[in-house]
Amino acid sequence: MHTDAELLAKAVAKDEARRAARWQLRFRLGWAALLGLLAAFVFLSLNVEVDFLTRATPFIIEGIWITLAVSSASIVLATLLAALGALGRLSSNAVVNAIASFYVSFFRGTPLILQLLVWYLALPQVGIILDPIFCAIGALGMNYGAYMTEIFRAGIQAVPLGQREAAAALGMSGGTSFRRIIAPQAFRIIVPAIGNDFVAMLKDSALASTVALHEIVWRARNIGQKEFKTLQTFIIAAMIYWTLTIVFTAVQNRIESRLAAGDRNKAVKG
Amino acid sequence: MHTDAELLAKAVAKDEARRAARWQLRFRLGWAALLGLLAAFVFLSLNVEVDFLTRATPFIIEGIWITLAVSSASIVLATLLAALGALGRLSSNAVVNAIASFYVSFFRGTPLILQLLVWYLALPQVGIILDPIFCAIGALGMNYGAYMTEIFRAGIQAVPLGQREAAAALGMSGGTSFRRIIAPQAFRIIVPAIGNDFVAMLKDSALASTVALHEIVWRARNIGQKEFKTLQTFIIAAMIYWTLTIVFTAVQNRIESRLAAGDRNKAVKG
Amino acid sequence: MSDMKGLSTTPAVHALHPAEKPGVLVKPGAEPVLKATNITKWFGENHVLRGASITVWPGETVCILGRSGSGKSTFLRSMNFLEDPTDGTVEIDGVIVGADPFHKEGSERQERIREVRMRAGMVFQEFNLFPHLSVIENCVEAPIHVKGMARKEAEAIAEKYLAKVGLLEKRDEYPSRLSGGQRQRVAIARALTMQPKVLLFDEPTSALDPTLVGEVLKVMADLAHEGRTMIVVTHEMDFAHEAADRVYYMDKGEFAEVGPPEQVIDAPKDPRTKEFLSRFRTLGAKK
Amino acid sequence: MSDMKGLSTTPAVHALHPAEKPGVLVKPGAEPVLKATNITKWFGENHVLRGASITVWPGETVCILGRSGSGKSTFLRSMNFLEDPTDGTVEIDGVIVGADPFHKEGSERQERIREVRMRAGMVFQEFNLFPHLSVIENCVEAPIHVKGMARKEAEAIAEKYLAKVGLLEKRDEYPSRLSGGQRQRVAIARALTMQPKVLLFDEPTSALDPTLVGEVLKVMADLAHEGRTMIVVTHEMDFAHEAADRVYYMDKGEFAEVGPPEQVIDAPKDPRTKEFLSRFRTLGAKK
Amino acid sequence: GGSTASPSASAAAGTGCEKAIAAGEPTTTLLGKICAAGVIKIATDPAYPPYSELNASGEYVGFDSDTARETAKRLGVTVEWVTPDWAAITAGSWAGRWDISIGSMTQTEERAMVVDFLEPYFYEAGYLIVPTDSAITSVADLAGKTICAGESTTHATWIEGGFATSTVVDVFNQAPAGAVLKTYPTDYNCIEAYLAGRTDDWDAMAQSREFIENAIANSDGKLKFLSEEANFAGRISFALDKSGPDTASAIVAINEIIAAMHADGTLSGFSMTNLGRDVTKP
Ligand SMILES: Nc1ncnc2c1ncn2[C@@H]1O[C@H](COP(=O)(O)OP(=O)(O)OP(=O)(O)O)[C@@H](O)[C@H]1O
Ligand SMILES: Nc1ncnc2c1ncn2[C@@H]1O[C@H](COP(=O)(O)OP(=O)(O)OP(=O)(O)O)[C@@H](O)[C@H]1O
Ligand SMILES: [Mg+2]
Ligand SMILES: [Mg+2]
Repeated sequence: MHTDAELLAKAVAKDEARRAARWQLRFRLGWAALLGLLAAFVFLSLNVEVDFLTRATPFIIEGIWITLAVSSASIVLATLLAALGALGRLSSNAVVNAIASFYVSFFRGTPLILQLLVWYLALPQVGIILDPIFCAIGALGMNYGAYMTEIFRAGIQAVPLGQREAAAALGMSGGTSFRRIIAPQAFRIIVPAIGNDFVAMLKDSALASTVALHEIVWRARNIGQKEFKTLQTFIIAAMIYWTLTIVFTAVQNRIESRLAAGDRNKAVKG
Repeated sequence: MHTDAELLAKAVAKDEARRAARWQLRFRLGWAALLGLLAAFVFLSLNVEVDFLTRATPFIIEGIWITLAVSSASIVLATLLAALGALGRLSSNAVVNAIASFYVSFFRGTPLILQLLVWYLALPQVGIILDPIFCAIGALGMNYGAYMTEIFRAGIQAVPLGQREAAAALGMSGGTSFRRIIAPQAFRIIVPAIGNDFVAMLKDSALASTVALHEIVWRARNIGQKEFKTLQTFIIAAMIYWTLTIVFTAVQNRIESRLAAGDRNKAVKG
Repeated sequence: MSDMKGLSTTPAVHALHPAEKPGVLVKPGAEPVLKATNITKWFGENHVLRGASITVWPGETVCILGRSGSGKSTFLRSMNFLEDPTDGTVEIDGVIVGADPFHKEGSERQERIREVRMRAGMVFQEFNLFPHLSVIENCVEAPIHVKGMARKEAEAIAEKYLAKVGLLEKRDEYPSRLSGGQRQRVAIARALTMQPKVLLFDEPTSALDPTLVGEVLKVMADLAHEGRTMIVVTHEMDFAHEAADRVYYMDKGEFAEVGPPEQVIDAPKDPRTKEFLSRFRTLGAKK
Repeated sequence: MSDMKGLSTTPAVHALHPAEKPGVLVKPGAEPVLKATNITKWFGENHVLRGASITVWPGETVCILGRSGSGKSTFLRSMNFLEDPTDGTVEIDGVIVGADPFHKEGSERQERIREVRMRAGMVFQEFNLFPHLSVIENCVEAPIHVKGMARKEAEAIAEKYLAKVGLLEKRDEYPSRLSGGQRQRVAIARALTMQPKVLLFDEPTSALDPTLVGEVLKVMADLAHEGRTMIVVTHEMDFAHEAADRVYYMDKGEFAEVGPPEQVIDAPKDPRTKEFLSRFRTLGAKK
Repeated sequence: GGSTASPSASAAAGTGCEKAIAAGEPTTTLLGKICAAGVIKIATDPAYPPYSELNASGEYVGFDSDTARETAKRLGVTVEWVTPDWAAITAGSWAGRWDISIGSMTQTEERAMVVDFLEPYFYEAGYLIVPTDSAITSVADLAGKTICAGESTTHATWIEGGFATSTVVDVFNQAPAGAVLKTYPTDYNCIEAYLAGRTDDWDAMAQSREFIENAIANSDGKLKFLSEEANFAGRISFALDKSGPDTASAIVAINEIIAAMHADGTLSGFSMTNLGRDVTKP
């Protein structure tokens, strides 16, 4: 038997669920309509040539592997550099701090394309000759590392002072406290930023076409240009990037929610 | 007459000041040394031709005005779009929310260069022919607007719930509460992000060179290419961007600290 | 939605609790200014309020006691619909708003909720002053932008109440430069500037440094003594004892005991109230 | 730096306050376990501690009272050098560390500070549990990574103290799923697991919901009664009264009055103590 | 040539490298380096048909590509293609990223300060393309009008009135008086902008005959040659990096191969197959 109150609660819950479902439906229909509009714009006004696209698409899609390889390696490098950079920026040693600050300022302050050309063409003149793919990874990694340094620093500083004090009060040295208490907490703050940067990097890795890496944009340009159809091939490229972005954003969300679940961090009032 | 304790305090303060000054000095010397190293690398290994540079530099520098004009107009547009976008993303209306969400997904998910080409080459095919400078502003503004939408949304959500509740409890409507209570507080959270994005945009505005705007990179490329010296002219461009970045970062810091001072927000324990 | 018929809230008849009698300051024959009837709230599966009712006459101060999680805040926040109840009706100063769990009513109900809110000033545990506005601006914001009052008039009223809470000289200060006790007093002045019929307090001293609690309680006691109508959720037994006309003890979303403070606090009858008061006093307020 | 000679801290001789006498639980002839001498702290121009001294014998519980901003926290935090004093000396269990305002000493002093910290467990107002570690991990982190204890041994000790604070069954829970009172009890167990000579408490119940204060005070009272050495900064007069061997009243960075609780709390002599206690009681603890 | 078919080394009739090695070429020179590696890294533009193009099966085809392959064969080394952007090529100081550029590069005095040009392997003339409905009928009509070209191309230089004193470029027609140059990163962008509907973008565009023919073919009848008369003719050459290893012996050896390819009709043959006409004579 149910009390009246329980019946009401059930009815309300059901009504809420129905309302939420209707909202979701309307939201999805909205998206679908906009996608349709976009497709209509592309197909109707850009005189898209279907047979050309069927020729070009597989060629462009192959570039995904280079794009992914360069982006993955670069994000790893950037993460390592950002960790070092953040430690440097937080260091009480003036010279270490100056080096980190210079690194951040220089690599954030100058265009990525120049940095790439320096890796590709200037470094060899002092005897450092790297494969183009390593140039791309180096340039992207150093550049993003500089941006991420500030994010890492903010993440470390976002760990409440009380945590540091509790660690110190327990006799932990600065290093132990950082490794065991601060870094793991900062990490959770930082993960979303790393994910965002990876997604952004997918697109910035297109610059690697300058140094003859046959990634997505290189392929789109080269197959489109001959027939004056780069607009069409770039739209294919854009769709590829958009798909990659959506996929990796979903992966990122999954990772974040798993991290959160790992905490069993559902707060309880008390 | 001073007590012993006061003399000690004075001595400690003096010692601290001396220590801080020494730290600053070491920090600056570190920077200077790194700048020197960088200059040495550029001059010794890149066979820089000074007379070429004296010819090229003034030509490249003139591009600053277009860079600044495009970036300024774009950041204004992006800010407006981000405000609308954030409202849309926070809207309880499913369709409005879908539009905002689509906007963010599409413009974050595809490369800026493609978006620019759509403005420049695709819109004319439906009869909308815009000046290159407006294409650049439109593309940069829409693209950054999408990224900033998420920042604005986070900023609005970062205003404590208690503020909304206090406003509601006073009888304010949703609109009044947003305009008078939430928005001004969100604004302070958002300002640093707008500043960062403006600095990033300075560099991304270089993409406008593809649609023949004579900004810094266009000029560097054009004067360098003829003589196969773009590595050198790009280094000039990099120095200009670096300088602009440092200047605008300083301006941004000034604005932020003035905003903070405007609050007279020096917290007092209580 | 025909299957929900009979479940939804036909305005229940408001019934007085036997112990609900007008307090000593209430003018004889006065009608209640606030009547909350059968307030029920579900958070999902969680039955937080189980049909609690309250009656407050003009000039009364009533206190709500109860342990953490018993639903005191949810009940108080239902009075001005910061929390939308699943069932029940609230009437303040003649404005009646019923629960609307199926969202059948439209903007007209929203309007009535705003009318209720203008009649019910609220003071929060966390103060919730507007940090970007000075003290005086905090106070006049709503009178000007909600009531459409002239700035001059609003400032005059605000200054009167700032003087009452002893903070007129902080008129142009910003909240961040005030102590916790001062902030809460400004929050009280802000609520008063709207000239509400009822003041709702949700643990107004719980976020304060113990040494600052006194100054806020003093202001509240003054308000109570001068005949403001107030509902106060609090853990300050001494305040309840001294200032309340009536005390409500909430347990699991119901009022387990209602009566004058001398009875509910000093000689509780209900075993739940007894247990609460005994626990509460171990070491915490032993003397 | 010759101009600072004579200013710097030649370790001042530790002098007992006339009212500092070993408490009843102290073994006769026992030496003090903690001696803080002439602790002085400047924050810039702000003279926060003006040469405060304290002596604590093994097994004693002492309470520090005082109004907000008087320097209680700064003093307590100087005991384990979370705040580095401008002048003065701290000796805990034979380890002596003096102020070093001119940073003349090096890593050897840092080592001694860590020795002091291992001997002085601290419990903070805001708990400061490590949110990414479970309850048991919170407790064994320092024994393992600071003392180099084996995990097994550390867990055995931790479990003993978790049982003492009544939270053994929350062993594998994460802090975010505990109530405030439970968190603070875990924080106490964490401090105990390091087996310190002295426990330092900085307003351990101020951040708690009033209904949860009791459970923490109870644990603390138990610790006091079983002969733990404790220094407790608190506003809980009843706890101080019941558990303290000695009470110190701090005013503007100095101990204005020292003595047994019956004297300092019930019959204060110093006008500042008198005023504080009277203010503190208005409405707040009237009965 | 069938040199790869004859593994036996015969110094007199052998490949360029065999000869060089026989003559004791040190491995520090460009030629020595190439020969020692057995590989020549050739920079080319893979999207410039019919000169060079990466086809669907991943092969480089076109006049430049054929010429490059044949040159490598006669040197006795294998080809490694490098496809940098024009941005990387024009940065200067190739840093050994590629040994030689075989990518339809026209000799100019400015470029010659940075790279060593070899003897021309073909000659290219600049022409003008105009919209089919254009009122412009002669170069003179373009006075004060906008002419589009790729950034830093010889065509752009001609529009700006350059080459007046050049000894490597033959000017037949002076650029129209007061012509305004409009440039895009590549020549293709000029056509793309016009075909996209930006019909006011330019009044004429300057490029080579093959480029223009390709553009007209893709323009749906919207574009036409202004006239059959060339504006200027340039010498198209391989280029070597001056800042790299010593190029002197490479210049000699490769020039020898170019001369032989001219003489034995190889280049003419490549030209006829890829372009349908012979561009290898001045
Ligand atoms: N927004 C919400 N969503 C879900 N559950 C909630 C929400 N707000 C409150 N609750 C739950 O409702 C119950 C009553 O909460 P409420 O805050 O009203 O208690 P309270 O008596 O005010 O307690 P306290 O003394 O701690 O303030 C609790 O179990 C709480 O977890
Ligand atoms: N890090 C700091 N920098 C500057 N001033 C400080 C700092 N910490 C404390 N103070 C100042 O020192 C004085 C004493 O502060 P302290 O926190 O020790 O007081 P307290 O007695 O613990 O007060 P409460 O009861 O509020 O905790 C105050 O004036 C405070 O503003
Ligand atoms: Mg509550
Ligand atoms: Mg304190």
